[in-house]
Amino acid sequence: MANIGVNELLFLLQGLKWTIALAAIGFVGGGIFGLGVALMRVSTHAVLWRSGAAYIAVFQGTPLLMQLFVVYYGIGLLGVNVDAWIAVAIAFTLHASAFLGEIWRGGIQSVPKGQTEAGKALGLHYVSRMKDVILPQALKISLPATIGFLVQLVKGTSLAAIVGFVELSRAGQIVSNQTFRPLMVFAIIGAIYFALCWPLSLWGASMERRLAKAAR
Amino acid sequence: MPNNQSGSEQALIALEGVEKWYGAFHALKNINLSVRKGEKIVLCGPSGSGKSTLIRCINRLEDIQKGRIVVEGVTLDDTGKTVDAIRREVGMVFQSFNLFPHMTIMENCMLAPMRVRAMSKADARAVATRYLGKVRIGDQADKYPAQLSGGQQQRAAIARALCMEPKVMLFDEPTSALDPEMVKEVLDTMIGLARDGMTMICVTHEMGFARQVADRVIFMTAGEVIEEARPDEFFRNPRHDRTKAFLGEILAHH
Amino acid sequence: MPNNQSGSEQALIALEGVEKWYGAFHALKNINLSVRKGEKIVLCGPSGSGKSTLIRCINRLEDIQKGRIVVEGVTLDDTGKTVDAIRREVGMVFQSFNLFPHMTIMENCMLAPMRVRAMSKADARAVATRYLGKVRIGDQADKYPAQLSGGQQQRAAIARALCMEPKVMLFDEPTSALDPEMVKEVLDTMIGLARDGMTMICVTHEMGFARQVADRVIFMTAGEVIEEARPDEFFRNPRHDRTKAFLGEILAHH
Amino acid sequence: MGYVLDFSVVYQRLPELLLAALSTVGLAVAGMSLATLIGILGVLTRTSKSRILRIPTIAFVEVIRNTPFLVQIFFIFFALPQFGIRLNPTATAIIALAVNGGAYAIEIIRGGVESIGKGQIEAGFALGLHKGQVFRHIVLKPAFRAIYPSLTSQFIMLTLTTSVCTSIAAYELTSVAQRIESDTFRSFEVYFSITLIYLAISGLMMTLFSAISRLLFSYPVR
Amino acid sequence: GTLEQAKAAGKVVIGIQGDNAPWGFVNSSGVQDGLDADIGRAFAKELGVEVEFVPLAVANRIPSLVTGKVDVLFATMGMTAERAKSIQYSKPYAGNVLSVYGPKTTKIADYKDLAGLTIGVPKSSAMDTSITAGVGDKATILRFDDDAATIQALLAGQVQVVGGNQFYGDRLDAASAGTYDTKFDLKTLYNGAGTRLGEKDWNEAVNAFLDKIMANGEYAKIYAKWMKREVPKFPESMPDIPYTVM
Ligand SMILES: Nc1ncnc2c1ncn2[C@@H]1O[C@H](COP(=O)(O)OP(=O)(O)OP(=O)(O)O)[C@@H](O)[C@H]1O
Ligand SMILES: Nc1ncnc2c1ncn2[C@@H]1O[C@H](COP(=O)(O)OP(=O)(O)OP(=O)(O)O)[C@@H](O)[C@H]1O
Ligand SMILES: [Mg+2]
Ligand SMILES: [Mg+2]
Repeated sequence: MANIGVNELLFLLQGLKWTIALAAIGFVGGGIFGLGVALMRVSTHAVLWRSGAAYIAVFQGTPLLMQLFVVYYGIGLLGVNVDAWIAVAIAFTLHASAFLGEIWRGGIQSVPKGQTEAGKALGLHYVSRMKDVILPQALKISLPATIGFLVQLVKGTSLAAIVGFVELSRAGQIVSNQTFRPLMVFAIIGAIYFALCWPLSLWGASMERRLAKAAR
Repeated sequence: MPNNQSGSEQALIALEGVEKWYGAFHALKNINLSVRKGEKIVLCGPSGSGKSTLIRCINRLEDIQKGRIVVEGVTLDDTGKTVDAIRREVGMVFQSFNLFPHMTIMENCMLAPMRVRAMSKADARAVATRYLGKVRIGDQADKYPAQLSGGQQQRAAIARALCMEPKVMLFDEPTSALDPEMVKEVLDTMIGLARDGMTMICVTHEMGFARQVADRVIFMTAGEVIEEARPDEFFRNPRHDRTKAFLGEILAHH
Repeated sequence: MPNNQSGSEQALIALEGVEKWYGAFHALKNINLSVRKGEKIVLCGPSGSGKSTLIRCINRLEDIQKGRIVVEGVTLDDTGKTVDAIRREVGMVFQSFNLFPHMTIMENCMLAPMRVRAMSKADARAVATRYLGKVRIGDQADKYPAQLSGGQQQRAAIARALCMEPKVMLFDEPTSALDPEMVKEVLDTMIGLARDGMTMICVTHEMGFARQVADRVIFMTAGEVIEEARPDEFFRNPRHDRTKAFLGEILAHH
Repeated sequence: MGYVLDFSVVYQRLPELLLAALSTVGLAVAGMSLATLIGILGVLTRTSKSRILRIPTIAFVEVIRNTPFLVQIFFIFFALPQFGIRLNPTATAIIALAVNGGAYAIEIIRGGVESIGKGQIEAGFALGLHKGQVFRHIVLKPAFRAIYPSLTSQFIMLTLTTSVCTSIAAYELTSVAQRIESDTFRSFEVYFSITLIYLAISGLMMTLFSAISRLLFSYPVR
Repeated sequence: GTLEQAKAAGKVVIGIQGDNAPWGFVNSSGVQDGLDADIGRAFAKELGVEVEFVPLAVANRIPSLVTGKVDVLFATMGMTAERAKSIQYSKPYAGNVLSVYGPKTTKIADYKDLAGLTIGVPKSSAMDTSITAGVGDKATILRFDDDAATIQALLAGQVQVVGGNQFYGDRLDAASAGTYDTKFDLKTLYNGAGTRLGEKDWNEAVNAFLDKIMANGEYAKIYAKWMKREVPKFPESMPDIPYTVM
């Protein structure tokens, strides 16, 4: 029965490395596909926005843990061997894109209709209208919510333990089961997460204030 | 009203038997209108009569259910191609400006020329500078819309539309969001444009403006055009009772 | 301008040496004003001259840094009690209506009588019905604000203020958000109120209205009252150059 | 692969799973209701002029939002007894969910409150209403309408978060599923099934949320 | 893959618990350690291949085996008839005396004394199964994620007794010397290695390996190192739990 010493702390920091890598994967994948989902959701094409809505309902409505499980082991059951990294990338992308898609849909829809109309009246085609006019404004509006989600995603990476990643939380559990000091271990883990997430939250809040000031 | 104008000048815009429904609501009823190059039309009528709807149909911000809209020989149909072609030739100025808040005035003006006309940055800047000068806000080019007064914003919106060098300009109550003192500067800008020979369709209740520049005043009510006349005639001798009542009220408390 | 009126009628509202700063910006400069019961004051002046600020100070939506405001004998100080007392006696109608979107017109009107005057539901409904009828939108009582036209909304806002049966009504450009046809119905409603003897302070640029009902017209610029006169005198013979210039522009393009 | 899916195990113990699902719904609903309450009260203290109210609220929100739920629930269950507060797993779960959801709710609802036009509040004051009355009658409903979508999706997340409560031995869907799994080693069958049950629960919640929205927020706006 | 494939690749992939000392755990240098790890290493040596450990949690042991992500499980898997329907057990290779632990001051001698108490157990454990069967709904059973949480619950007073394995006594003493003791034994649970149902090659290889190390004394050394106890006597057969593929 070990005590919590330097070794244990280093072990936790090893976990932290994975936590950050996993969050980054989720955010990049979720960002790219989330944009697609958001655009589907604001499309005037019924088939597109219905599929967008169904996508969001399914992947917001099931626990991330189960998504990871199904992607990693469920597909494995079909005889396809999925690499843990790929499983994590897929599951986090599904999860994050559903949430980001919904957040960004809100952002896009809160850009006044007049902006789209002005773009159209100037002859701008769809891509330019989205890229130059709507998305920059939508992103600004949804930035605080986006950062809020990123923080939740950082914490959500703990679930990747199910496919074998020894990230921060799992490392904590392992240390806790060696030292039998779960309270102390989880207090340390909480502090590490806080140190990771708080700057993000602060950045989001300052962004929110800047936006509030910019809007007259 | 098939196109039986003097013939020397072809109609730049022609609406033939246009009908528009919003769901069950009949918003435009058998609209026939033809506008020659250089002509200035003022559109007025009570609230909800379909003025905005009409001009929004011309550049296809609304679709129509029946009839035909032809702009410079191109008939608007459901293909993106004709819509694009027409929007390139038709500029529009909204009541609420609709400037892009995240771009400076200069960037607002350069965007469409660069993206739609594939102009180089330098060329787009030159064009923008010219038109911003024309509406006399050249010195505001590097500000953001929120830093401008209402009148300046509206003039920037006019410049932005002009940068596409459209054949026609559509104005939808361009002064009604402005306070009394700012109305004048925008009207002056529009009068300047009219003098330069721009073809214009303008929804407005500024009767002084109508008197001064309009070739024709068109009065709508309940989705129909019920009166169409030269301004002097229109003000002096309106034919319909509805027009008389409306004019009475508009002129009364001024 | 200490209260040297004929004396038979005490001042209902008195402002004495009022000064107001927004940070470093001096928004109101030495304002002295006294309004007798039943008097109708029209306040005008260029944008940013402090008209809104002035009437907002009267019911303490803004605080003042110097001077004194007395309403019905109560001197506004920093205690909640005098603020409450005064707000009960002073109704206000905003330019942008500010109806509560989640309540029907009836509920909008009943809220304050029930919560502030502790009226029963039935009594509040009776009062609301009476005033909604008075502004001639009794039939709209069960609609939500968004379902009404601008003119109707503005009249609902007037009715809502009247339901508190205030001694004074403050109007802040109550018609400027309306389209030309709706202006008339709101002005008619206000003229009706004026005839019933309501004490009113009204910020407006509707000069027809000023001519018709105002006892006094007050002209502000840059935070100061620079002219104060009976309407006929004010329009016929403005003393200050600034007033002349302003009147010139306001009346020009109408 | 030789593995043959056999859902009969799950089917036999479906009543157990459904009962646990009910408990999950119960935890979620209780958590959400309290979270909403915390959210509303928290907004008042968060936007209060008094620093004594405002600073602790901000600290509360930041600590909760930036630490994992697992840590929070561990703290309540294992550490609070040292201070003489001993709560059973169900109570712990509900309080942890309420606290976690409440911190998010405070920030979300604050966004809604701040989106209410100044004119609305001034109109309330001009009618003679007090601050509390203005908040209660004028601000609250439109504020909720404005942020309803973000609040409800946060609540869907909260519903799924109930599964973490299994770590303090609370009775809910995931814990029962894990028991069935350990009895039978039928992991796939059990996890596939509870994924569907969770999907059904969140689908139900979303339906309920939109019904509530139709009921409360159906007034027209422009 | 098959045994042949593993030999050809020169590597056997062994699933093992990551946080269950002293059976299988990752030590603070990040290396897999414990009884299961040593036996796993010996198994690989026997096959003449490298070993690769995959540290698993309770929830993904079976999925990892079934989907072929590991070849064999040495993952502290208590042998029960119900579970034997889903995986192929080998012969038992470890024993585990399960007991009820509680404060010295409470007198508990058997299941009926547990009535009315709040009992903590690690979930998915045989203690859970035994106690649940033994007291039914006469007591409140709280099922925790792991041993650490179970023990913490007892220390925090959230439960009155716990069902634990043979190491709980040491741990409780370390945390609070002289406060807790063993109340009564529930049963002895035997652990077997797990392989996929129907795969004769792996099962036979494991059984042959176990026979060999038990005969040559290597096993006893490993057992003594981690369990600090006598090697128990393993049953020759258990009802409904076949040791071999039939
Ligand atoms: N999207 C829509 N759906 C249904 N009805 C609509 C829609 N847009 C406009 N309408 C209705 O069509 C009619 C004409 O509207 P339009 O905006 O063209 O009027 P307008 O003449 O421009 O009025 P105003 O002077 O108030 O701007 C109105 O009665 C309006 O209620
Ligand atoms: N909250 C504020 N902070 C700083 N300056 C302010 C604030 N509110 C108003 N002002 C300034 O005070 C001056 C008077 O404003 P006020 O709104 O009273 O003008 P107004 O006469 O009502 O103008 P308008 O006709 O445009 O409504 C303006 O110059 C304005 O910029
Ligand atoms: Mg219009
Ligand atoms: Mg004002």
